[in-house]
Amino acid sequence: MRLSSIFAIIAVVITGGILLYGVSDFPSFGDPKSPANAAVPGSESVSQYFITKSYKDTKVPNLVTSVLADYRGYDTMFETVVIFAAGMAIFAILGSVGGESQPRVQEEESSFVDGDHSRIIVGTTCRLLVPVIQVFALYVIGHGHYSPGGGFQGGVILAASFIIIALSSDLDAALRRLSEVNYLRLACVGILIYAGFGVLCQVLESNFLDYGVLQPILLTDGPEMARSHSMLGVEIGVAFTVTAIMFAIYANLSSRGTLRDGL
Amino acid sequence: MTFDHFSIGVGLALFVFMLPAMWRMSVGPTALDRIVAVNVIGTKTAVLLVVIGVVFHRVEMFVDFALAYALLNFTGSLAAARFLHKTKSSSEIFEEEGGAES
Amino acid sequence: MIITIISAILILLGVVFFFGAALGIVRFPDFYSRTHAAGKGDTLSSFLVILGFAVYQLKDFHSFSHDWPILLVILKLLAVSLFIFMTSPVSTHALMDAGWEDKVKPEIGEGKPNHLNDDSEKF
Amino acid sequence: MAEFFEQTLQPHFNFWIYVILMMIGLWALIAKNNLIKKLIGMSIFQTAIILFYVSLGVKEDATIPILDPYGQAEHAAADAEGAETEGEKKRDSYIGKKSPDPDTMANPLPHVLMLTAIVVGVATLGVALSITQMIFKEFGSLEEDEILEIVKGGGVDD
Amino acid sequence: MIFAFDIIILVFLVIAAIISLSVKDLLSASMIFGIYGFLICLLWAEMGAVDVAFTEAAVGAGISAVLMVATVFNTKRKSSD
Repeated sequence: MRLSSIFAIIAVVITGGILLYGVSDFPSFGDPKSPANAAVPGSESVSQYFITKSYKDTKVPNLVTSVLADYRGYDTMFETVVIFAAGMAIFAILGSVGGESQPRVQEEESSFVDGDHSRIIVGTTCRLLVPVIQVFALYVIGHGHYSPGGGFQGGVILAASFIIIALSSDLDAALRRLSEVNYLRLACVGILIYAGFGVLCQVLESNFLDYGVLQPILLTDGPEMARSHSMLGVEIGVAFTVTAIMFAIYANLSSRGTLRDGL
Repeated sequence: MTFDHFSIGVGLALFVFMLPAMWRMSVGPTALDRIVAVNVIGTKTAVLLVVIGVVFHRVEMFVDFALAYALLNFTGSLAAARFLHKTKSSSEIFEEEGGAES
Repeated sequence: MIITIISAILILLGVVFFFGAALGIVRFPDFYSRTHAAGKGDTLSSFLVILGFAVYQLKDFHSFSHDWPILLVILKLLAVSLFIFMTSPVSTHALMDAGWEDKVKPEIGEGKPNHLNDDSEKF
Repeated sequence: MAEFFEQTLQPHFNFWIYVILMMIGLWALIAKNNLIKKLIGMSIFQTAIILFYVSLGVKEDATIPILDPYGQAEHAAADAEGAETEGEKKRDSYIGKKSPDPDTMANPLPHVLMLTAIVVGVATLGVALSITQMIFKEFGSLEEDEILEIVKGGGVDD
Repeated sequence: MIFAFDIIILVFLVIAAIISLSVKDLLSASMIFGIYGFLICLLWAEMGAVDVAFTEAAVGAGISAVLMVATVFNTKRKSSD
C-alpha cells in the first residue's frame, strides 16, 4: 500500500467521523416540522409560501417548475449560462471551433452490407425509435407545467436522441442533422431567449424577469396566465441550450475534438 | 391487506431479484457479463418506477419517466457494444501483461 | 374487486418470470446463455407486471366523460411495456454480437457438436 | 429492538449512508491512481451532497410537489370512506378551490436547487473528461504516478 | 417516502459505488456507474422528488455513461487499481 493511500484513509476517516458526529444533532429524517420545512415562530417559511401561494400566483400545478422558472428565474438563467460556459470550455480545450470551414461532403446514407445482421437490427430499431424519443422530448418540454419535466429534462432527452443516431450509424449522420454551426447557434439562441424575456420585462418598466407585465403582449387574461406562458418560453430557451451543449459535448469527446470517426 | 401493501411487496421482490444481477456485476467474469447485468437492472428500474407511482397513488406522474427509461435504457448498452466492436478484443488487452480481468 | 384479482394474478405471474430470469443470470454457465435469460425473461416479466398495474387503473373507471385521464395513463403504461419490448432485446442482441466480436468463448458440454468454438465459421 | 429501530435507526440512517458515500467519494478522489476513477469518485461525492439537500425536504407520508389536477388521490380516499355521491364528482374543479396543506406535500425548494445542479454536474463532468483526454494526448497515460514521474523528469520531450 | 424501499436502495447504492471503484476495467466501471445512476433515480422517486428523479433518469440513462465510454474509447481501457 502506498503512503498516500494511508494518509487518504486517515483524512477520510477524520472527515467522516466529524460528519457522523454532527449528524446526530440533525432533525430526524422525514420530519415535517424540521426547520427547513416548517415556519420558524414569528416568520413565514419561504417553502410554505411556495406550496400554498404558488398556484394562485402563477396558475402552474407543478410547483417545481413555477419556483424554477419564476421565483428563482435569475438563478436558473445563470445555471444555463454555466452549461453554456462548460460547452465553450470543451471547445477551447479540445480545439474544434472553426477547425473546418468548408461544408461537409454530403455522403449517401450508409447502406447495409449483406449479412451484417447487427447493423440491420440495431439501425432499423433506432430509426423507429428516434422520432418517438424526439416527440417525447418535446412533450416533456411543453407539458412541464402539469407533470414532471421541463427544459432541462426535455433538452437532455432531445440530445440523447441525436446521440442514439450517432451510435447507431456514425457521428457524421448525427452531424448532418445538427451540424457544428447549428448547435453553436442553437446554444446562443437559447440563452438569448431567456435573457430576452427578462429584458422585455425591463422595457415594460418592471423588474428583470417579472413576467406579470407581459400580459398586454401575450394577450392573456390576467397576469397569472402571462407568468405561466412566459415560463413556457423560458423553458424552451433552456431546452435549446441544453440540447445543443449536451450533443456538442458528446460529439467532441467521442472524436477527440475532430468531429470525425467518433465512437 | 390492501393493494398498497401488495405493491410494496412486489417492489421488495423486485429488489431481491436485483441482487443476483448485482452479484453477477461484481464477479464478472468478463466485461460483457457486467453490461448484461446493467441492462437487467435498468429494465427492473423502469418497472419499479411504476410500482412507486402506484404506491404514491400518482401513476400519471411517474409513468413519464418510466417511459424515459424504457426509451433511453439501451443507449449505454449500444455504446458499450460499439466500443467492443471498434477496439481490439478484451482478452488481448487484459492478458498481454499477465493481469487478470477483475 | 375482480379487476384487483386479475391484476394481482398478472403481477404475480410477472414476478415469477422475474425470478426465473434472476436465477438464469446466476446459474447459466457462459455469457451467451446469460444474455438469453436477461433478454427474454426480463422483457416478458416487465410486460406482465406493467400490464397488471395498467389493469388495476381501471378500478376507478366509471364513466368516460369524467375518467378519460385514466385511459391516458393506461395508454402510457402500455407504451412503456411496448418500448421495453423494442429496446431490451435489441440491446441484448447488440451485446451478444459484440461478445462474438470480442471472442468470448461459448461453453459447450461434452459430446455435443462443437462448431461454435470454430472461429473460421461465423453463422 | 423496535425501540432501537424507531429511536436510532430510522431518524438518522439516511444521513449515515450519505456520509459513508461521501467518504467513499473522497477516498477515491485522494487515493485512486487512475484519473477516470477519480472522476467517478467526484461524481459519487457530488451525488452524496445532492442527496443530503433533497432529503432535507422530505416529509413523512407526503405526496409529490405537483398539485393534483383531477383530485385522484382525494377521490380514492373518499371512495374508501364510501361518502362519494355522483354529484360531488367534479375532478376538474379541485385545484384552486383550496390551498394545499404544506405538511402533506414535499418541500419543492431543495428539488429546484438540486435539479439544475445535476445538469450542471454532467456538463462539468464533460469538461473534466475532455481535460483527461488532453492529458492522455500529452503524457500517454492516465495513471497519476506515471504522469508525476514524467513531470518531475522535465516534462514531455517533443 | 417509502421506508422499506429507502433502506434497500441505500445499501445497494453503497455496494454499487464500491464495485464501480474496484473493477480494473474502465469500461465496466463506467457501465456500473450507470447502475449507480439508476439507483439514485429510484431513491429520488421514492422520496417524492419527481423532477429531480426525471432529470437523473434522462441524464443517467442517456448521457453520463455514454460520455464516460467515449472517453475510455479515446484513452486507455486498463486501469492499475
